[in-house]
Amino acid sequence: MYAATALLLLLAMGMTLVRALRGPTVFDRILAVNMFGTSTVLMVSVVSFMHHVTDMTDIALIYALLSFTGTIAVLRFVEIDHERREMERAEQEREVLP
Amino acid sequence: MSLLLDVLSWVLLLSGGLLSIVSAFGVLRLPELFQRMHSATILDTLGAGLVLSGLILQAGFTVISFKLFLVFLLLALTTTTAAHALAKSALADGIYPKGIDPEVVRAGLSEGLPGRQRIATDRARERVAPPASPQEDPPPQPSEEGGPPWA
Amino acid sequence: MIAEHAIILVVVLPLLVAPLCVLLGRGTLAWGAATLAVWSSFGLALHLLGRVLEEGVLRYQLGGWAPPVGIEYRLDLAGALVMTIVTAIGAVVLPYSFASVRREIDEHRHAWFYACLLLCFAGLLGITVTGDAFNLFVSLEISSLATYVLVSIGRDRRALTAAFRYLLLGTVGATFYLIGVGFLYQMTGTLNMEDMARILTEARPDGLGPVHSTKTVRAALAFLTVGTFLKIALFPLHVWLPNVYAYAPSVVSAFLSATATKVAILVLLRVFYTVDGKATPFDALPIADTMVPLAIVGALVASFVAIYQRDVKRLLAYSSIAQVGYMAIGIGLATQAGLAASLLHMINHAIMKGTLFLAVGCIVYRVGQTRLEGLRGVGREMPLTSTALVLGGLSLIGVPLTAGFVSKWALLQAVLADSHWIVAALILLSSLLSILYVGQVIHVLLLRKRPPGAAPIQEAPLWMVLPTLVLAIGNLWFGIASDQAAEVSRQAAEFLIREVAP
Amino acid sequence: MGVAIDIILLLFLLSIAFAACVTRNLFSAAMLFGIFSLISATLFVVLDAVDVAMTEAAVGTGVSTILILITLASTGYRVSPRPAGRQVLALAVSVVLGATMVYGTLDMPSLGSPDAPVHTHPIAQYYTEVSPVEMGIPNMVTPLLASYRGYDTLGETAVVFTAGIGVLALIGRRRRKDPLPIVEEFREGGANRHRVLRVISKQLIPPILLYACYVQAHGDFGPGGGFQAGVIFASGLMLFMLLFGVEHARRIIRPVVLEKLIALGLLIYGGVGLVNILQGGAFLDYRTLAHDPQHGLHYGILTIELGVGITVAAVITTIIYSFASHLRDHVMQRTLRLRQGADAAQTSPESGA
Repeated sequence: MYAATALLLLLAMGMTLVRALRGPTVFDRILAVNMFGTSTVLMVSVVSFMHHVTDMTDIALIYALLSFTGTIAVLRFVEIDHERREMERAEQEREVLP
Repeated sequence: MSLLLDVLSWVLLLSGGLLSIVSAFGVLRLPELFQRMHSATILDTLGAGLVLSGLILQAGFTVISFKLFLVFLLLALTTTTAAHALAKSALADGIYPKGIDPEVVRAGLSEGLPGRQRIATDRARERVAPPASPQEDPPPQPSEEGGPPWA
Repeated sequence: MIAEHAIILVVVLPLLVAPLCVLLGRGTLAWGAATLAVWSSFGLALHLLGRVLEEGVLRYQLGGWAPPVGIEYRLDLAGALVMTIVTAIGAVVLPYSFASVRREIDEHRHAWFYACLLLCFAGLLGITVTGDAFNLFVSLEISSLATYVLVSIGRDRRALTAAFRYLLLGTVGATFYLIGVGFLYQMTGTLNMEDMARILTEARPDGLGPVHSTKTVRAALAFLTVGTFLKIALFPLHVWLPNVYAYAPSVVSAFLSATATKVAILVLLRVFYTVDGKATPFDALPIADTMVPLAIVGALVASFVAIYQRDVKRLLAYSSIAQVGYMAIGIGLATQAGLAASLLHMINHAIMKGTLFLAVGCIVYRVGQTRLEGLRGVGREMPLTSTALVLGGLSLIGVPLTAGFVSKWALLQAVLADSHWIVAALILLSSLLSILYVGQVIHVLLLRKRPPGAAPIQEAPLWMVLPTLVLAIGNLWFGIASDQAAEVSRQAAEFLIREVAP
Repeated sequence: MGVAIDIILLLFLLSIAFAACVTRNLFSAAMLFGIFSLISATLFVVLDAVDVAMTEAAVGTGVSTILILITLASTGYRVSPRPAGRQVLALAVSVVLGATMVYGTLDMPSLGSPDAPVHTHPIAQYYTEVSPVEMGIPNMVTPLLASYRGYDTLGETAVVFTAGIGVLALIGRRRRKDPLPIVEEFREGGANRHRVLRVISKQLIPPILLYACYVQAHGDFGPGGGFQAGVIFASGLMLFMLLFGVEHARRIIRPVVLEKLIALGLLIYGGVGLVNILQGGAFLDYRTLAHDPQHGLHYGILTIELGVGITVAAVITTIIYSFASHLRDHVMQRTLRLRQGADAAQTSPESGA
């Protein structure tokens, strides 16, 4: 039963992966990575029951904590990049104008 | 009793797995970002909840169950918050849901917020070009309240 | 107690004084602590060398766990020899560094600089003394990482790109080494070098000949060899070296050129002899057939390129590549005489390159640059420095009565004993080329006149000149009283080779 | 079934690696690395390498992605195409490398084979059978890392230490005599536009730090130990930095303190070894620390894990602080320049007239 669930999750991970590869916008990728993180957490928990090594729930916990940090970081840097592009555009405008 | 629990947990696990497929399929096939986000939340909350509660039933009343519950709690908190931030960033970046007038979204975005917390682009524009410029033929200025022309 | 634990203290003292330097925070205090640590390491190393000569291989069980369960420190004569070179160079360089570092590195970075210097030092020593293949990798990482920092810590922006390139190639080299060790571990189940060597000659469990004839072990050897070649800077894997030596701070150039490649050569010897000795790697892989031609081509090309360098430090860097070529020839011959000549050249090259880079550092201290045009006539106004420079240069060429002559002569003899006439001729040719590039430097420094109106120059401060002169006199000493060094390197080579013969 | 999962995961890895090589957008490459690490950690879990999986989880998902992103934010996201000749050379080198590795695996014992030398060598039995009795520690990995091969771990801690010092030496910010004028918008840094995010995520920081302490102390019984704990602790501080800005984070734990902590951790580790020597044992022989050797081992392992944890946490925090401060200064200077440019553009016609 665990194996069946694991396979279903793997299939879901595969589809998410395709979305992460295809984009098209940065936000699609972030969404896909975030969702991939969630499925990994589930996958790790399921596999830990499958192998009867229940220590691994610790790893699932770490993932749940840290993949969130990763997502926020990505969002922050998307914003920074956005502002940077705006600034570059402004610089160019200024060079054209005078 | 134990058989009942087993069957119940299997049902939960499998339905969780199936939901994850549905959710991933949506993320893969739906046409635009906000619809995909909607689909992704299915896994983030319901799918994760089902799978984890299936596992909790298997583990019984142990530390493992507590940890799994923590995982669920964290996922429920973080994924939703992340989704909120993601949507907000996407809107600020100029990506709008289909079939909705951008003007409406923009008005909604900048209306509800105090001046200091307006969205990224407004601020970036202001920062670059300070408002009061007494020049002839100034560059297209964003007006304070109405929002800048989106490039 | 100190005698009992000397073999570990020699490495751990500098390793632990490094964080102490950071805690002290002030440049002068850090310098003092570093100097004390390095000098005590030097003392311990001399003590250890004496004991190895008397008692043979020294062993130490880290954590009290008997190998192969735990890590073993195992010091043979070759290791003790390289350890003495490294600590001696360190002991000379540190007094020198006080003034030089103040001139070349921003003040708030001094404590970090000394910490990294100590880490590099400790890492290099760890390589010489370890008997564990993975522990060797760890030490290699410590020294490499510290080296990247040391190279880029100065004010020269070009050093950053040089260090980055070195970082990439050095990491590739270290990774190759790690892959090789991983493969060997797969086939032997142990990381202890002696244990590996023993298992490699055993029959495989499936009854298909000895373990060392498997494809896995061969691939492992190939990875280990190529990875180490990168660290040695053997032609054509030398591309990282010239810029690193040219743009690093003077102290760092001197220390690295005199120690880092030597230790890397020791790694190669460990791979060839200690780990895989009984399996005779020279039969399993075409090592000799590739190494000697590569080395001799490298020596020629590097000497040739050195002639055209307009920057003294770059010139010396290319000469280092050529000299590494000589050492590689000796190893590639796979004879005891060749190996002994390589080890001897290792000692002598450390001394002469140390002298030269320290002398150039003195010039940098006063003149602030290393381009040949800017150095016209500078030597006349810095008599002591230029004496050292000339001595080092003569030794580099291999003029009789200098250290360089002794080892080159030994190498030629070893080559001729195997009747490789062409190789011998090419070595001579490369030495002729070295006359050209050394002559060029001496010509510019001493025979040309200072441009009119140039500001007068003083001799470098005493604490920089003195260490330089000590090394310069070392060139003469090892050239005249050469028997002792030759004897030690002969014994070391004999020991390594004897490990091969069961 | 396990094999099927292995193969699917490996296929994922392969496709991601390929995509990361092909893409011209470094930002998406960075995100792909994030997924790559997620998958490889899952693979470690499937292979039962719990401690490795934990390390990968702690480092790969958070810290390394963020470092790459900060770097990209201060350099730019696009790569220019390389000349074709170089690409051919790189391809040739990779092919030869791959071929050698495949050649090397031909004679290797198959995965998990009980006849493999790794399992038949006496030390394998020692580690699996004698060690739990000798040490009294259920998690087999911890005594291996912390005691049998504790010297390697000391070396690795020194490597981490070197990395921290290196970053400080190269981009560590000097205390300026004339600090940059602060642009008003940057005074409150971090995710100040995301109020919901701030309020919710703030609640997560204490649990993360607490969990790091749990992992630190729990290494004897489950996966974990100083290294993982250090990374998790640093990730908690990093979350704070992302939410409230690097300047605020620097006021919470000052960089000078971090610098000293980096050194302190390594000194604690090495100090244990020196104490062992003073008590008449070999370097890092913890059995000398107490009358009962097993107690000594426990004390020793706990202490050195603490040292590792302190150094790792301090180094990672230092690295991220330095990178983030660098980025912040970069952006601020750029904004200032832009403003000065705007002022100049305003004043220049007047001066001309």
